[in-house]
Amino acid sequence: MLPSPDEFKITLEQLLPGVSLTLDAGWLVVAPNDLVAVCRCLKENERFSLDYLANLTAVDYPSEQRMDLVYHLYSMAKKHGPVMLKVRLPRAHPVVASVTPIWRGAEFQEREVYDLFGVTFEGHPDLRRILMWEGFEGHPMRKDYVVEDQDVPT
Amino acid sequence: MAVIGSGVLRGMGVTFKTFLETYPWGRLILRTLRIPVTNGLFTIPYPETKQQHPERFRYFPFLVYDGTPDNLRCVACKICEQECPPQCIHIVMEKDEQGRPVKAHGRTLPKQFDIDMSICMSCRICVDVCPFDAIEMDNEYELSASDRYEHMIFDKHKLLKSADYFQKIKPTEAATVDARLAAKKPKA
Amino acid sequence: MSSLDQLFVNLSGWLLSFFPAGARPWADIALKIGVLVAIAPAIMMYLTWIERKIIARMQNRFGPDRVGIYGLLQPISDGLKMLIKEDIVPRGADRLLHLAAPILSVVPAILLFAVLPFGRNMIPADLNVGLLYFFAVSSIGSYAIFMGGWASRSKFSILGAMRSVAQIISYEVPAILSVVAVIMVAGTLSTVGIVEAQAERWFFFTPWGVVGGLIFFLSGIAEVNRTPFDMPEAESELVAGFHTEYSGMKFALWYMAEFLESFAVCAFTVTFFLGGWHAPAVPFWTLALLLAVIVGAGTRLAIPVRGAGVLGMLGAAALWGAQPIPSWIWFFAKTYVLIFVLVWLRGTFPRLRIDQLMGLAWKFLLPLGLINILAAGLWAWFPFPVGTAASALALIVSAWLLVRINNPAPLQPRTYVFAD
Amino acid sequence: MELKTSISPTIETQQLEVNLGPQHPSTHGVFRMIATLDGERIVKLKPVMGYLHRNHEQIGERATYIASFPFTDRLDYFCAMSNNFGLALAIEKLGGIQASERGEYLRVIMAELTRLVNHTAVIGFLLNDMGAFGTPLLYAFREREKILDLFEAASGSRMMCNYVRPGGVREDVPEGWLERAREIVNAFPRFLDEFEALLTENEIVQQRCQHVGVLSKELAMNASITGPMLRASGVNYDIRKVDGYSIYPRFTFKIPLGTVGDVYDRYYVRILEMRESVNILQQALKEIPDSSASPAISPKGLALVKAPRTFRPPRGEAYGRIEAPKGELGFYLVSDGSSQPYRYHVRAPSFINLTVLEDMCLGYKVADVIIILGSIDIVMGEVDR
Repeated sequence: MLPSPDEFKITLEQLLPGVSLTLDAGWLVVAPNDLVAVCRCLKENERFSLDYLANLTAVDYPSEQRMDLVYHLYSMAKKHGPVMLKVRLPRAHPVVASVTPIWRGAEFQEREVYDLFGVTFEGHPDLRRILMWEGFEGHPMRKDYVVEDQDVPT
Repeated sequence: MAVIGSGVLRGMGVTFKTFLETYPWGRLILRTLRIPVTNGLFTIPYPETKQQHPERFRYFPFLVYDGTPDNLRCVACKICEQECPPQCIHIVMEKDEQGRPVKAHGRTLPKQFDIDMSICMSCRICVDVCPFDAIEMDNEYELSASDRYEHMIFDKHKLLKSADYFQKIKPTEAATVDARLAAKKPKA
Repeated sequence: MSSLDQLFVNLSGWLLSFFPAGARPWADIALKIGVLVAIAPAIMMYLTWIERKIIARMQNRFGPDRVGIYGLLQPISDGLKMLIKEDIVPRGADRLLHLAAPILSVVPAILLFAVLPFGRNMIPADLNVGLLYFFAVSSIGSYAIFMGGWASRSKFSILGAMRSVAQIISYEVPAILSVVAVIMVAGTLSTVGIVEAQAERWFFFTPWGVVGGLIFFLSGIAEVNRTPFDMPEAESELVAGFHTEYSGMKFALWYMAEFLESFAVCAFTVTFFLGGWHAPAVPFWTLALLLAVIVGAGTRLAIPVRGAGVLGMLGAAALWGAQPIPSWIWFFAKTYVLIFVLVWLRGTFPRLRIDQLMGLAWKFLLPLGLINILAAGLWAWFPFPVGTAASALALIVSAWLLVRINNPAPLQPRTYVFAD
Repeated sequence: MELKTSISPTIETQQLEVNLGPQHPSTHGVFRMIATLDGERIVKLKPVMGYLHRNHEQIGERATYIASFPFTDRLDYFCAMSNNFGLALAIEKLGGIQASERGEYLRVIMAELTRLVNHTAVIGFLLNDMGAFGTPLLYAFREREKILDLFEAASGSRMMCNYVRPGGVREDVPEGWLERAREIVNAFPRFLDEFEALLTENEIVQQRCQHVGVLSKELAMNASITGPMLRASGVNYDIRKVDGYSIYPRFTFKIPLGTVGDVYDRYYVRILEMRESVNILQQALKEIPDSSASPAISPKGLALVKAPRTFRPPRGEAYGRIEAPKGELGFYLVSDGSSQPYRYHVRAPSFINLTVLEDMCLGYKVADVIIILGSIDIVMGEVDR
């Protein structure tokens, strides 16, 4: 069955020297620059074999000037439950490595996060806006994105 | 492996059976050949015969009044305006010059109660949250209008309908609402 | 021959008698052209009505019944709508070709009716090369389609036009081969001659006739771009194929051409294989008696229904015994049965992909057509029992072999695992 | 974007770039594919989406938990009931609400009826894309209408049901509804047999669908494909069995898996899934507790329906997911203690299933692209959110 989060933390830190993981209420918080290493290990490691990235999205915290990337990982082979990864990024200039080379399913979800939140993913095969049209500026899902109401008489 | 053409022919058999089923003489032939007749004509000529909607069919809301139109149940508490997901209800409470709410039949009442029917998606949340059972869902769906702004914004007078109209279109629902009101009556 | 059978022949004779002797042949031609050009749109309009009603009934719905009783005036209102519709020509289109294409597609469709034997000596132009004329005229249609597709300068139209030319050309070959067998047996190219040759035995009731008839009918459907071969105007992929950029009366002309040609295909299949205007070998009144017996014996039916049924059938038998059904009614009856089959196919099947379509024509129908000629030869050469058996055997073996060789998308049944 | 011109010794041909959509008769909504064709063969295919983007997630953040229920009907407008079910499960996980027994049964019945509604519509549209002039679609819609009448009788609207709530269902079903439901469910297998007689053995359908748009098992798992598409490639992953949410573990049903993973398998796995859903429905309709035994909605849920503002879930996050007819439909809710979600994200199956559209279409013809897209079964409301 699914090992507990702190078991993950211990095994991951053994397998990948120099990786720092913290636990936050069942979430594994990973530093941005060793995200790819952790994800690759989670996928290839025989005991975890988390080969299915169910959900990838971002949460915007303007008050703490940070933006969280949320990863829900499952295993289709072993059919065990969610492992939740979190990556904290600075809100001003959020950049992180893309996990599309590891899970192809992340391709569209990362493009959506780029489009709506403005997080740039290095190494993404085709990072373009997916929902908005090309000439659109701004990122609609950020908390501080306010569109002035057209038909309010100014 | 079945003969190459058999799948195609069986497919044609299904359509021919459906073709026969729609005609009375066709059904006669099928019955004599002991082929089960499942469903014949399914569509109805709309303006002549109208489809029978079940009782809970909901389209746009309406305000309920008991007896005379000015004795409406709504007290302009604006809970529905707050809870309406697409925010399409606009209420202004009846006030006198000094700004004090005017009471009729012991209750405050709305001076203006507009629902923009082109935005309302008849989701019935206003009916769920209304503590006074003042608003109910109608099942009148032939409401086409030529102009979006004048005709589609229903004002108070257009929305008001009597309680026995509500009794007529939705008997079981009206029964539960009346029971609840009766239970509340002695207290008020 | 009874008067009813020669009704139209006597009628035209009486009409021509008003003209002076010198102008009579010209009047005859003018009368025939007038009749054809009047009948063709009527046939087309009521074909659309028939198709919409039958397909509607196959889909549990009524079909048009608003305009006129049972929707009989619907085709007229459609025609009126087409007249009123604005005729849009795309900006980049080549205006002249865009106008010429639909006309060029309707003209051969009407010309085909010239050699069609509607009834006993009721044929507009009795050419002794009627069959050659039929194939020559029907191949002009592919020019018109490509001209239409090319002239509207839209990517979808070009794709549709290219597909249609490839399809029509590759389906003319099996059509001609299947008719070669008919020519060999009937010994003449004239359509009247072919119908006379089927006096005592329709070609369809011979082994090579069945296969030839099916090949001709399938190739005819493909040439007319109707389901399951309607690739050129595949709505789901190419929006509307070669006539995407047409509207108004021009689109109606495309529509008329398609329906007239599909009527012509059914009519010529009846002429070549189903005995033209011949009544079935079994006299019809015996069939009526047979029906009377069946209805009488029908135990499940209510007594009055059975009684009425039997009486009706007996009356019909007596009538038809004395006055046999006229030949042109037989021709139209058989043609409309085939049209029902055409519409039935359209109501049931999805369309074939373009390469499977081509594969079917070149790799299956063409060799089968050649072998069919051999089978017809065997049938004609050897006396009755041996000839028929030999040709039937040859055809069945070759058909099975062809299916085995072509091996269409390996059709072994699929296994599905049921996991818990 | 230069178009390679393949110069064969004899003819010089140029590739053709065609826009399939957004106004196109068979793209299941406003969806555009920029296809580069070499003759009829697809060389490159870029999907373009976003024409129906309403920023559903921001609307969810500015509304109470209950007010976003009618908007979930509009996500995948073919399966309103199972969308509501997904959001209800996520809110129950977030707010710790326990649904009533009868409410659970009613929700499972509605979800499985939605699966029938969705799969019939999908197969009907797939055949329509293949060129069948509406007949299979109208047979499918005839059966679908009977089930939609059931939804209308229970929830008040055929497609925009807004019926499931955290804790159960908004109102109990009217009396006589369960008998009618049993009747329709028992008559459904006969319709399926007739539908299969028309389609499964049909040589034209087999020729058009077999070995077209093959999706390998590894690519499907790696590209987070879920739903019938994944199972048609042979991966045994059905969230009803894996998570065992709601009361699905009480029912015995099988998961059909394909072997080749082409359009034909996706079509046939959906038909087998419909038979399994009928199986579940028959069991659920038999075991449903009487309304006197357990209410249709738990008291906590009822309070939430009556006064949505009073529901303030504790700070925290929850990711609820269900097996929607199209795949895994997930709702990710972040609560900051107020009555409105801080972050409301929908994991839409159609959106992610489109990732492999290009991989499946390369090398096939234009006619195949349309039916491959049809077999993926996307609904633009869910793709663009």
